[in-house]
Amino acid sequence: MTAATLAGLTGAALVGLGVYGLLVLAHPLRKLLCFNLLGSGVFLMFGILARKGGAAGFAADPVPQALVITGIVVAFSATALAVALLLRLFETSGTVTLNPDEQRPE
Amino acid sequence: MTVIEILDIGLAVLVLGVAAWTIAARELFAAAVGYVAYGLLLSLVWVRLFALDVALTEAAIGSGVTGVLLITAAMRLRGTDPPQASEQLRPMVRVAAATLCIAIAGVLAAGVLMMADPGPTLAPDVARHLGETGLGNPVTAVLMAFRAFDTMLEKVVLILAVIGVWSLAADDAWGSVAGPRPLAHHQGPLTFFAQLLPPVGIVVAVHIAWVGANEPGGAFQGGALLAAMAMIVLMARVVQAPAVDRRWLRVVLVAGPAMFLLIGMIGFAVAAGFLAYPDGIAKPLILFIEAFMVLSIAAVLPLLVIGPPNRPQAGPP
Amino acid sequence: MTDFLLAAAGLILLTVAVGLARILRGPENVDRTMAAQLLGTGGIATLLLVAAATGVRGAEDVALGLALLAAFASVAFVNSAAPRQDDDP
Amino acid sequence: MSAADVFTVVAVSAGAFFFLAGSVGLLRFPDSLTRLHALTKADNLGLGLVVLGLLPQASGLLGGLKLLGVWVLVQLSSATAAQVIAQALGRRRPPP
Amino acid sequence: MSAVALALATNPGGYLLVLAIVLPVVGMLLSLVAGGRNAERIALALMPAGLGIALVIAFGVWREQAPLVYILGGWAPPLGIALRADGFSAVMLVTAALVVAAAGYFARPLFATPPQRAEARAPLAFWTLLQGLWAALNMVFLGGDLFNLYVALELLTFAAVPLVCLDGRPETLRAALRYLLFALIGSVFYLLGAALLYGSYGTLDIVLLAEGIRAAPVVAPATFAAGGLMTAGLLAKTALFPLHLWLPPAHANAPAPASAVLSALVVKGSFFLVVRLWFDVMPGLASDAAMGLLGALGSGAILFGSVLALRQRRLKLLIAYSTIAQVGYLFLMFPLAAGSEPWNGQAWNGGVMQALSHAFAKASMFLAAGLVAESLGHDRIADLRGIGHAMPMTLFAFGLGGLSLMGLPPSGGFTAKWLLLQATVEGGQWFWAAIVLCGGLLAGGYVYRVVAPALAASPLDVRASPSRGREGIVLALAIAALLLGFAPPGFLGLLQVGRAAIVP
Repeated sequence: MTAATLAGLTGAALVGLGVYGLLVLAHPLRKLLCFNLLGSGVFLMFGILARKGGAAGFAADPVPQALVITGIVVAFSATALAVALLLRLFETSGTVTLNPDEQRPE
Repeated sequence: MTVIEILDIGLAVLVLGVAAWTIAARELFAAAVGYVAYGLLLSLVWVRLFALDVALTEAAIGSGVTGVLLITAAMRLRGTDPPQASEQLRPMVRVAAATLCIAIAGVLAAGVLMMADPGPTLAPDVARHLGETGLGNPVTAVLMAFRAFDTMLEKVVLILAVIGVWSLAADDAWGSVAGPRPLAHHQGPLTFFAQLLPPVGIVVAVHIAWVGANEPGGAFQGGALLAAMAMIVLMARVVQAPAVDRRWLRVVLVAGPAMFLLIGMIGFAVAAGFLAYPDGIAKPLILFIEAFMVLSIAAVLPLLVIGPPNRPQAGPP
Repeated sequence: MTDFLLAAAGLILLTVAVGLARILRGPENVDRTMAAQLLGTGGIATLLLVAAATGVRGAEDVALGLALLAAFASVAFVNSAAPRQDDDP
Repeated sequence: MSAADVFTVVAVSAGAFFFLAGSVGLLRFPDSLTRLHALTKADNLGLGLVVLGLLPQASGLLGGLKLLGVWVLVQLSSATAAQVIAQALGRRRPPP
Repeated sequence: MSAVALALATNPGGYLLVLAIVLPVVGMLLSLVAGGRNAERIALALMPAGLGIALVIAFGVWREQAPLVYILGGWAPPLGIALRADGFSAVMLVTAALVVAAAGYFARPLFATPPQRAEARAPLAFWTLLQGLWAALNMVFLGGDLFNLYVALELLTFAAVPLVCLDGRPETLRAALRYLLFALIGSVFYLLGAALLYGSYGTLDIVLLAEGIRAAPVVAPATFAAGGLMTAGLLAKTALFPLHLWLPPAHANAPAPASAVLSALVVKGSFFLVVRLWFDVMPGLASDAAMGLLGALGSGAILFGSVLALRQRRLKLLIAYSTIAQVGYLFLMFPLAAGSEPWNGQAWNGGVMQALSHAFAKASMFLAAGLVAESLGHDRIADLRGIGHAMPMTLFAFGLGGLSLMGLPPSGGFTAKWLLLQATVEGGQWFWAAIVLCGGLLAGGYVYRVVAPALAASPLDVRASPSRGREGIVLALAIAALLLGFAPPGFLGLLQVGRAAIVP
C-alpha cells in the first residue's frame, strides 16, 4: 500500500471521526476541534489527489497542494472567528451552551 | 512489507489515535493539547506525500498558531466542561451517529481505493506554463499566477475575519489595544526567549518567503512564521499590541490584498488582463506582491489569535 | 542506508508515541503541555530522518519552522495560566 | 559503506537510544518536575545526535547550517519551556 | 466555435464581471483604512456604481443572449479560473445590488458614527462587512470554478456571521455561533465533494466538469458521492428543512438591515450553487429520486416553516420562519425542471422568479419590521394593534410583501408560483401543486395575523415616527417585488440565457 493511499484512508477516517465528534460533543470548543479534524481529513483527500497526480517531473500535482494551502488559511480564520465568538459569549453570559432552550423566553 | 510501509502505517495509526484522543479526552485542555500534537504529526504526513509547501503551512498554522489559539481558549473556558446533563446524548443517538460516520468514512475509503493511479492531474499544464511565470516552485506559481484570484480573495477572507473578531469588542473598548487584559507577571526566561528568538525567526521567515519562488516555501509560510514571532513577543509582554484604530495598522492589514489588486488592475492596461503579468517581469512582480502579503499575514494572524480589544478606554483600572 | 534511517525514524516515533500516551493522560495540564513539547522534539527528529531517507527537497526548512514553534504550546499554556492584572489581590 | 555513512549510523543510533531512554524515564519517574528534566535532557541529546549524524548527508553548507540551526532552536525552546513550566509548577504548589 | 470553447475565452464585456467583484472589495479595504465616517461614505458612494455595473452586465447578457465570460490572468481553465455570467447570474447581481443598496441607505441612522467620536465599533464593522458580503455574493453568482466558489462561500459566511451579533447580546452571540458552525460544516462538505470531482475529472471548472461527465463512458461513482456531499453542505447553508435550526434566531435577532440582507440574499447564495451543481455541473445525472427528495424537503420546509410562522409571537421571528417556508418553494424547481423530465423552462423560470421576488419581498418585510421595532421599542405581534394608522406606509409595504409570499396577483410571487403550478400540470406531477397551494394559504394566515390587527383603529404609543425616506425604501422594495409580476416575456427569456448551451 502506498503512502498516498494510506494518507487517503487516514483522511477518510478523520472525516468520519470529525463528523462523529461534531454530532455527539456539545461543547462548542470541542465542536470546533472536530471541525478542524474534519477539515484536515478533507485536505488529506486533496493530498492523495496531489500525490497520485504526480507527473511531468513533479512528485505531486501542484494544484491540489495550492488548494490545501488556501484551505488551511481559511479554516484557521474560521477557527479564530469562532473562538472569539465563543469567548465573547462566555464573557457576556457565563455559559457556552448553544442550546436555544436555555435562551431566555421572548 | 518494507520499512517505509511500516513507518507509514505507524504514522497513520498515531495520527488517528491522537485524533481520537482529542475527541475522547475528558478535559477541554487535554483535547487542545492533543490537537497541537495532531497538527505536528500531520505535517509529517504531508512530508511523506512530498507536499513540503503544505507541510510548512500545516506546521506553522495547524500546529503552531491554531495551537496557541485553542490552548488559550481552553484555559479561558476552564470549568465549562463537561456540559450540563441536558446536553448529554442518549446511547442510541451515539450509536446512530457512529453508524452514520462509519458509513461516510467507508464511502470515502472506497473512493480512495478505487481512485485511478496515476490519477487525473494538472501537473503537465503547470509544467508547460511554469516558464511564463519565471518561478521554479510550481505551488507558488499556482498560488500567485494561475489561481491568483483565489489567493487574493483568501487574504480578503483573513481581513474580514479580523473585522469580525474586532466587531465582538465591547463598545467602550473600541480604539484600545487589541487582546485581553495584560498579564500580571513577567517571567524572566520567557522575556529572554522572546528577545532572542524573534531576530532568528525573522531571518528564517524571510528566507522561507524568499526561497518560495523556487523551493518549498512562500509568502504565506514566511508570513505565518513572522506572525509566530509577533505572537511570542506579545505573549511575553515584551511589546504591547497596537490599538485597533491606528491608521498604520490598518494600512499594514490591507497592504497585501491591496497591492495584489493594484497590480492585477494594471494588468488590464499592460498585460493580458486582470491579474495577468506582463511578459518577462512576472517573477519580480510576484515577489513584490509577496513582500506585501508577508507583511499583512504577519499582522493578521496575531490579531486573530489575541482577539478583540477588551480594555475600556477610560484608563487602567 | 535508507532503511536504516527509516528504522531510526520509526523507533523515535514509537518511543515518542509511548511517552505521549503516558503524559496526555495527565493528571495535570502541566504534564500534557510537556507531551506537546516532547512530540515537538521527536517529530523534528523523525522529519529530518524521513526527509534524508526519501530525498525530499526542502525538509530542512520545514524543520526550521517547527523548531521556531517548538515552545509555542508551552508558552501559550504558561501565559494563559498566569493570573490577569485585575485578579491580583 | 563509506566512513561518512558509518558515522551517520553510529550517531543516529545513539540519538535514537537517547530518545528511548527519555521515554523510559518518563514512564518510570514519579512526578512532573523530574519527568520534565529527564525528558528535556534526553530528547535534546537525542535530537543533537540525530542532527550530527545527518550532517554528512546534508545538501551543501547551507543545508548543514540549517540542520545545526534546527538543533540550536530546539535547545533554546525546550530550555525556555522547561523553565516556564517549572515556574508555573512552583507558583501553583509553593515548596514546603 | 463550440459552446465549450466559447466558455473558455474572454468575450467583450467580460471585464465587467471583474469590476462587479473588485469594486466592493476595494470599497471594503478602503473603508477599513479610512475608518470612521469614511467607511459609511465609501460604502454608500459605491452602491450606485455597483448597481450600474450589474445593470450593464444584465443588459449585455440580454443583448447577446449568451453568457459573459472572463478568463482571469489569461490562464484558461482547467489551469486558471473563469468568471461567467448567465441569465440567472445577471438577475441575481442586479437583485443583490438593489437589496444591498436599500439596506445600506436604510441603515444610515442605525449605524452612524456618534458625533463625539472619530470611529465607533458597530458602524465600522457594519459598513465594511456589508461591502464584504456584497463582494462575496457577486463572486458566488459569477464564479466558474468550484474551489473559487468555496472561497466565495467562506467569504459570505465570514461577512454574514458578525452582522448577526453586532449588538453583542448573548442571544445574538449564541445565534451567530450556531450559524457559523452550521455554515462551516456545510462548506467542508462542499469542499470534500469538490475534491472527489477533481480526483475524477482533473478540473474544477464548471463547464469542463460538465463536459467531462458527459464524455465519460461510465460516470465515476465518486461523482454521485460528490453531488450528495456538496448538496448536503449547501442545504445546511441554505437552511433547507430539516437543516434550518440555525436560521430563525440568527435572522430574527440581527439588526433589521442585516436581517434583510441575510434572508433576501445570503441564503440564496448557497441555493444558487445547488442550482449550478445540478443544472450546470451534472445536468444529466440528476436522478428522479434525488430530485424528488429535494422537492420533498422543500415541501416539508413550506409546511413546517409556515406552521411555525403562524405560531410566533415576535414579528421578526415570524418573518424568519416565513423565510424557511419560502426557501422551500425554491427547491420545487428541482423535481420539475431537472431529472428525467424534458427541459421545463417554466419550472426554471418559476424557481428563479421565486428567488427574485422573495428577495425583494423579504427585504422589505424585515426592514418594515425594523421600523416597527424602532418606533415601538418591541416587535411583539400581540401589541401591534393600530400600527397601520401610526405607520401606514410601512404597513402597506409589509402587506405588499406579504402578497408576494402568498402568491396572490399582482406580484412576483404570484408569477413564480403560477409558473411552478403550470410546470406541475405539464409534467403531470400534481402533488407538488397541492403543496404550493397549501403553502399559499398558510402564508395568507401568517400575514393576516399581522396585518388584520394592525389595521384596527386602536391608539398606539409610538415613540418616534420613522423618516419618510426610510419608509420610502421599504415601500420601494415591496413595489419591486410587485413589479416582477409584470415582467415582460423578454425578461423571462433573460432568465434562460445560458441554459441552451448546457441542456441539449
